[in-house]
Amino acid sequence: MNLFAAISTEPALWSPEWLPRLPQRLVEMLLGFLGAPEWLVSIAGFLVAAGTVVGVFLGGFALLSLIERKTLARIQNRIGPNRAGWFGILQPVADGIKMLTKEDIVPAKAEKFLHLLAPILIVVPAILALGVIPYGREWTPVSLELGLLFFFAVGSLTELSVFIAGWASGSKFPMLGAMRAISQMVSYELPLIISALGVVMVSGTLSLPLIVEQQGGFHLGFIPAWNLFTPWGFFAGILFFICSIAEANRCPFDLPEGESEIVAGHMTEYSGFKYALFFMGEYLGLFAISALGITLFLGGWQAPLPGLGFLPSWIWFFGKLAIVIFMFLWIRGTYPRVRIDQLMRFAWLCMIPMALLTLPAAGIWTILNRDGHGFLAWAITVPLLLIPCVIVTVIFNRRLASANRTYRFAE
Amino acid sequence: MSVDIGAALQGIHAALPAAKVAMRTNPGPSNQHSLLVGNESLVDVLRFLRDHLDFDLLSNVSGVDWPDPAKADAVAVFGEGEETAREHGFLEVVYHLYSTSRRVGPLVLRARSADRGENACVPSVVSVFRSAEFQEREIFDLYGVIFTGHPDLRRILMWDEFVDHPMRKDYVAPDDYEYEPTPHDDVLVKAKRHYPAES
Amino acid sequence: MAIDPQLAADLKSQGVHVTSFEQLINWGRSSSLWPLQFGLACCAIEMIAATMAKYDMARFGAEVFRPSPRQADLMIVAGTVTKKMAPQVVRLYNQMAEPKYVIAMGACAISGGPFKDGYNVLKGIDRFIPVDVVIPGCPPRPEALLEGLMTLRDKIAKEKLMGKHRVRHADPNGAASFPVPEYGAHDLEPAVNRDIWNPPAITREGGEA
Amino acid sequence: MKTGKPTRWVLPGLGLFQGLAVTGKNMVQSFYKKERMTTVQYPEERAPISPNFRNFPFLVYDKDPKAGLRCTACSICEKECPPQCIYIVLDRDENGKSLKRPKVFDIDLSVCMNCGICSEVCPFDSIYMDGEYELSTDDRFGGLLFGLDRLSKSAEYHMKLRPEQASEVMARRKADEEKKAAAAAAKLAKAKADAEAKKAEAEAKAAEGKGEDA
Amino acid sequence: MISDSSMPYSAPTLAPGADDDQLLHVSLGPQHPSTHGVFRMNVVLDGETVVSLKPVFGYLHRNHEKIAEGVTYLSSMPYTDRLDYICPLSNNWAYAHAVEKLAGIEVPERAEYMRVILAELTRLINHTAFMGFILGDMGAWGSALMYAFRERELILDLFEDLTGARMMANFMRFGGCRNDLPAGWAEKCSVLVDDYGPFLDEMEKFLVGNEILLARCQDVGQLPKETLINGGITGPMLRAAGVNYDIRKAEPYGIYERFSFRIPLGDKGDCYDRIMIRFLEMRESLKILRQALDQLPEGEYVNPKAKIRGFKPPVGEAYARIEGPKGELGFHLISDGTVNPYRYRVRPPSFINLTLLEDMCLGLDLADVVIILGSIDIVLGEVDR
Repeated sequence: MNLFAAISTEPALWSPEWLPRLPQRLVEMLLGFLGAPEWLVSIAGFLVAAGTVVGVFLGGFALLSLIERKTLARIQNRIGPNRAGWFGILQPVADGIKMLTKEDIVPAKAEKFLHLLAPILIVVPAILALGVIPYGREWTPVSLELGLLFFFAVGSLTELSVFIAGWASGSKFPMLGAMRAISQMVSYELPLIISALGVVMVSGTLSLPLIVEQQGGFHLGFIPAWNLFTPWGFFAGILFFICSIAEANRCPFDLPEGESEIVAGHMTEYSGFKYALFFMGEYLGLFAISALGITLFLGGWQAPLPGLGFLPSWIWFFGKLAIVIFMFLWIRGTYPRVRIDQLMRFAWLCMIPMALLTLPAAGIWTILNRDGHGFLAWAITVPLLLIPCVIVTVIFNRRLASANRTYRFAE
Repeated sequence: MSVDIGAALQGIHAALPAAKVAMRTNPGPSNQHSLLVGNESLVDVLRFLRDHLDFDLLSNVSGVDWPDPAKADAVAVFGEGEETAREHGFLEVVYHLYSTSRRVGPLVLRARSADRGENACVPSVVSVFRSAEFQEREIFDLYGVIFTGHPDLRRILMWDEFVDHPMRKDYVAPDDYEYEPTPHDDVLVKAKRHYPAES
Repeated sequence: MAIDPQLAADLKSQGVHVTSFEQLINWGRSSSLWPLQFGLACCAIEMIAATMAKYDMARFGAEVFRPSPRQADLMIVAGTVTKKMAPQVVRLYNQMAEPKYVIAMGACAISGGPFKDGYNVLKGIDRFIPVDVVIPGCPPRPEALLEGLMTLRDKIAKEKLMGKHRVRHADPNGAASFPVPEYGAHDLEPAVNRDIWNPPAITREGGEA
Repeated sequence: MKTGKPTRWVLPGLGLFQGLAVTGKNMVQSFYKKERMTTVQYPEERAPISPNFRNFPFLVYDKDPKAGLRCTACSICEKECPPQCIYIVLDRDENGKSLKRPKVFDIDLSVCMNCGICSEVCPFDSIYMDGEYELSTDDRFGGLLFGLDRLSKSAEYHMKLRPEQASEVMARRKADEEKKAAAAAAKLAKAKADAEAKKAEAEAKAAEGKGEDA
Repeated sequence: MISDSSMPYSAPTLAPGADDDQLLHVSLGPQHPSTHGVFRMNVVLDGETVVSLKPVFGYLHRNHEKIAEGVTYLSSMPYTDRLDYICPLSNNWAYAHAVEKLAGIEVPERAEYMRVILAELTRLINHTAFMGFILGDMGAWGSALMYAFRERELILDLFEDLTGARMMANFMRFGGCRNDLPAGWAEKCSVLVDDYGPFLDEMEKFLVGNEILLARCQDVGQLPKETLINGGITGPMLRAAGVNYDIRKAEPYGIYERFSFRIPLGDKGDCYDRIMIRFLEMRESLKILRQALDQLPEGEYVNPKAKIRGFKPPVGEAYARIEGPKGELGFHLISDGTVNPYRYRVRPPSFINLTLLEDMCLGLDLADVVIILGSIDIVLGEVDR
């Protein structure tokens, strides 16, 4: 099993660092105590570890569905759900009960099997993807050597399931939504992966825990050595963030379900629990892509300032996750949606070239830094990356100038 | 600014001598007199007004139902002239024209169908003014005026299977006045029909 | 299934919350009424106003306006239902998944209201689909809509899901969809659904207007 | 897209950041600024509603709900009501003589359009618009047909609801009543005077007669 | 000058039978999130490009005209509220204006000022709500709409105080208004007018510079101005294309001559111009409001000679129009001397502004159709009546 990286050290059971893995350890110890064979112990361990992640993120999903409503409400000067339980904390429970007890309608024209398969397919990859993320120093549920590859491989399944959902519904609006989803996927997977490639080049590994480990330490004693704080990483991080919005189908790139145009897109014909699964899959996907972004660019579970290492590392991870997710919500509360052709043009003419440019920058950065030419690395990569910025700014401003309107006034 | 209707009439007569156009005085205080245009020259007159007198905005097209010519006489939109001696009712279409450049209006034009039955025809002016497109469809739908030459004369407000023309004065609405706690007049009559035991 | 209310109250006073399965489901349903994003006329503006900052229907968990009927629980018929629109409304209702509730908001949706004499106006949406709560007003204030929503919540909280007197949607024999009227030559065919529309006969003393 | 010469240079995405700033400001301020958190938590708190707010009509009575009803069943409101949602039956005694009060006064709230024309045309200060709006019900037939019992409300209620209007009406009615009373008193006085004059005349006549007799 | 050939009646649609199965026939509405009510469009899509678009009306046809011909003149007043239900007071004014023209009724000065104030407040409401709705059409999650309605509530509080209803005012009467301003109303209104400028600044910051909005709205849905005039388009849509035609200036009604204000004119007439013109119009409205509130005279609020009951205008006809927030709102009345109008016709701006919808949308995306429809700013109560 050389696929699994061997980075685990023997645990100290009482350490808060180990808290999330406590159930797994307990089960393993129990089975070991009972004299179960080793393969059974490790399989049970994996299952429990996966169960922990699923449990945490299902709880997170419930919480996020409430927090999203509350945050949007605050942005809009309202209060938001506050009647079900204290501060509306039971609102997700109520939603869940309602969804569970709601009738499941399968349209007559639908492909029955695929109609059922799609919502399952959207949740499973998201959970699988969540399994390879290092949440804490000692907490990587499934530590794969090729974790990043695995993530992208299962991550692209979501779009497939969106397409299945649209096609299986046998109706027009879902079909339009599905077509939009596919074209969006093709356009945004590319810059997403390319912008992540820089990290791979610098770290020299596809293992997510190792990528995080390499981002430890601080420059000048207080700037964290995260990939975000390098010239190429800053760029790649921003590109990654934009692409992840598109990957997670969030506003302003929520075209597959653009409700003002195509009703609810691929979800139009889903009701009851299947719809809840879509909902869940979307949020889990959001968690997964944000978690990956944190891992790649924001130093994963690394503390943001020196001297804060006494807190368990997974707290930092989830803190960062909260901030990133809040950005998603904030953006959702602010922007209108873009049009499909603009989305594509943006991806192919802006995102992909910029992402490609981060690769040589990352390469130069690595080589020069390895040879100890830190200053030179800055001096070369920064201009290299600024050139496209200047070009974009010039093009943008010229277009903006033509977009500027003057209005006459008649007395 | 109100329009100089006499000048418009003279202009039409000068340019289109064959056109049958007559003035109708409005008895009310609004001072909006109108021109009654013969159906055969309606489109030409409107085109002339648009192209040469700058009446470029056809603001409004109304349909009016006159089932009783005597009533029309009484209301006196019938003026002097040949049309007073009608025997049966007719449908009328009223056009309100404005000029956006000269800022005058409204110039009121009227056209009349021969009767309210099969010959309820008025030429369509869509070829001159696009703004008449939906309004003519509406008048067709609600009054049954057949606009000859309209490119897409279908019902617009009611559904396609509907056969009546509900804005006509003699239209009888379907009777579904079943639960009417506060009925009056014809509603009372209809409601009573549903409670025969009580009447 | 049922819990002795006295016992429940006693336990509650000691910090033990007892609830039956039925109550839990009803609580879930009543606390998470997602309306169909669907406005007909003037009342729709007040419905929008009720979801806006000043009234904030979201407090009751009812701000998630779903554009697709499949995911909606509540149909707020906000505005005049015309005869041309009625088949669509019934179709939308049929497309909604059970349990589904209907609020008739405003005079027009209840009875045709001020426009009831119109030839194209349906005299009340309850001629074709069952209405749970009616809110009079033309248009009702947003507060009135919230109050109607609470009336509906109370109604849902009292729903019986089992036994002889269970509600329509819990009854396997209960109708989930209703016949969609068709456009006729003069009126809708049929003009009313006799299965659900049974107005009381009005007897008047005097009878004069 | 054609391009032009920029007059001032901006960073791409500046407009987007401005948008974020506006929403962010609104979110932060919603925690401490009154005008950024306008929600009134309805069932517990209520936004102040103008005394002029009108919803559905009600009938005013003075003192006694039955005898004090100001309505005379004149049917003006019934005729003027645009959606025709008022139904009045005049009460008559056994001889068929009008008692000038309604026997039936129904308003169908499921039709009423809150226009207020009934209260505008009423010459007897009898019908006014109520501010009550919490009327939702699941009983569409019984719950929305308001008869006299639910429509009649006291003059004090009116006073509480719309102090300005009610006090003006009260003052006018009082003046009218005083006028009427004065007129009645005058009439009475006149009648008395007449009677006295007659009496005096009669007495004089009698005296005359007596005198004649004598 | 427009020649006939430059205006094909029906925009190019697909040839019948030609690769029809490649095309997607979609019916948007009548229940659709962005049709602003119960409007329906039968759209034929090639991919996502519109090749044909036929509007279907009538889902809110509630027989306003027929009902009005059966009731008295006054009884139609509350029904006019329900035409364009976002701005009832403009409708009130248009109808009162038409009846006053029909019957030759004078309006006292104070009432004219009150009408101007109410109409301009209504314009503010309409245009503010428009900003929110069009952002919603573009897919924003309602923040703009919430801010718009936050301010709308403040204006509605004023309306409620004055007219007794939040929306359905039923306030204007033939020859004036129903009641006088309550004590302190003008001061409250004055405060609101002062506070509205900062709100508009905020909205402008929120929307106008937004690159997504620029990309979505610019060069979408423009038509030459001759076509627009010929199609009967009025209101902000026409002015966005650069036609200087505002009835407040072109044919001043009421007392608009007394105020100094300007008419903003656009150039291209695309959706972006339509949004901006409405922004600028709101600022001009604020100017009018400020002047009107400062000059508000004392006096009668209704012509004492005007009758409420038994009103019978003389025989005749009249067509009168005002510049409603959505365009030219006209009423055509024919009186036969009885208490009921013989013919009562509304010239609805929203309805006629839809005439050129198909021409604007052809060749664009489905997503653009939604924005174009939003930028026309229709209200179904008025479209179908």
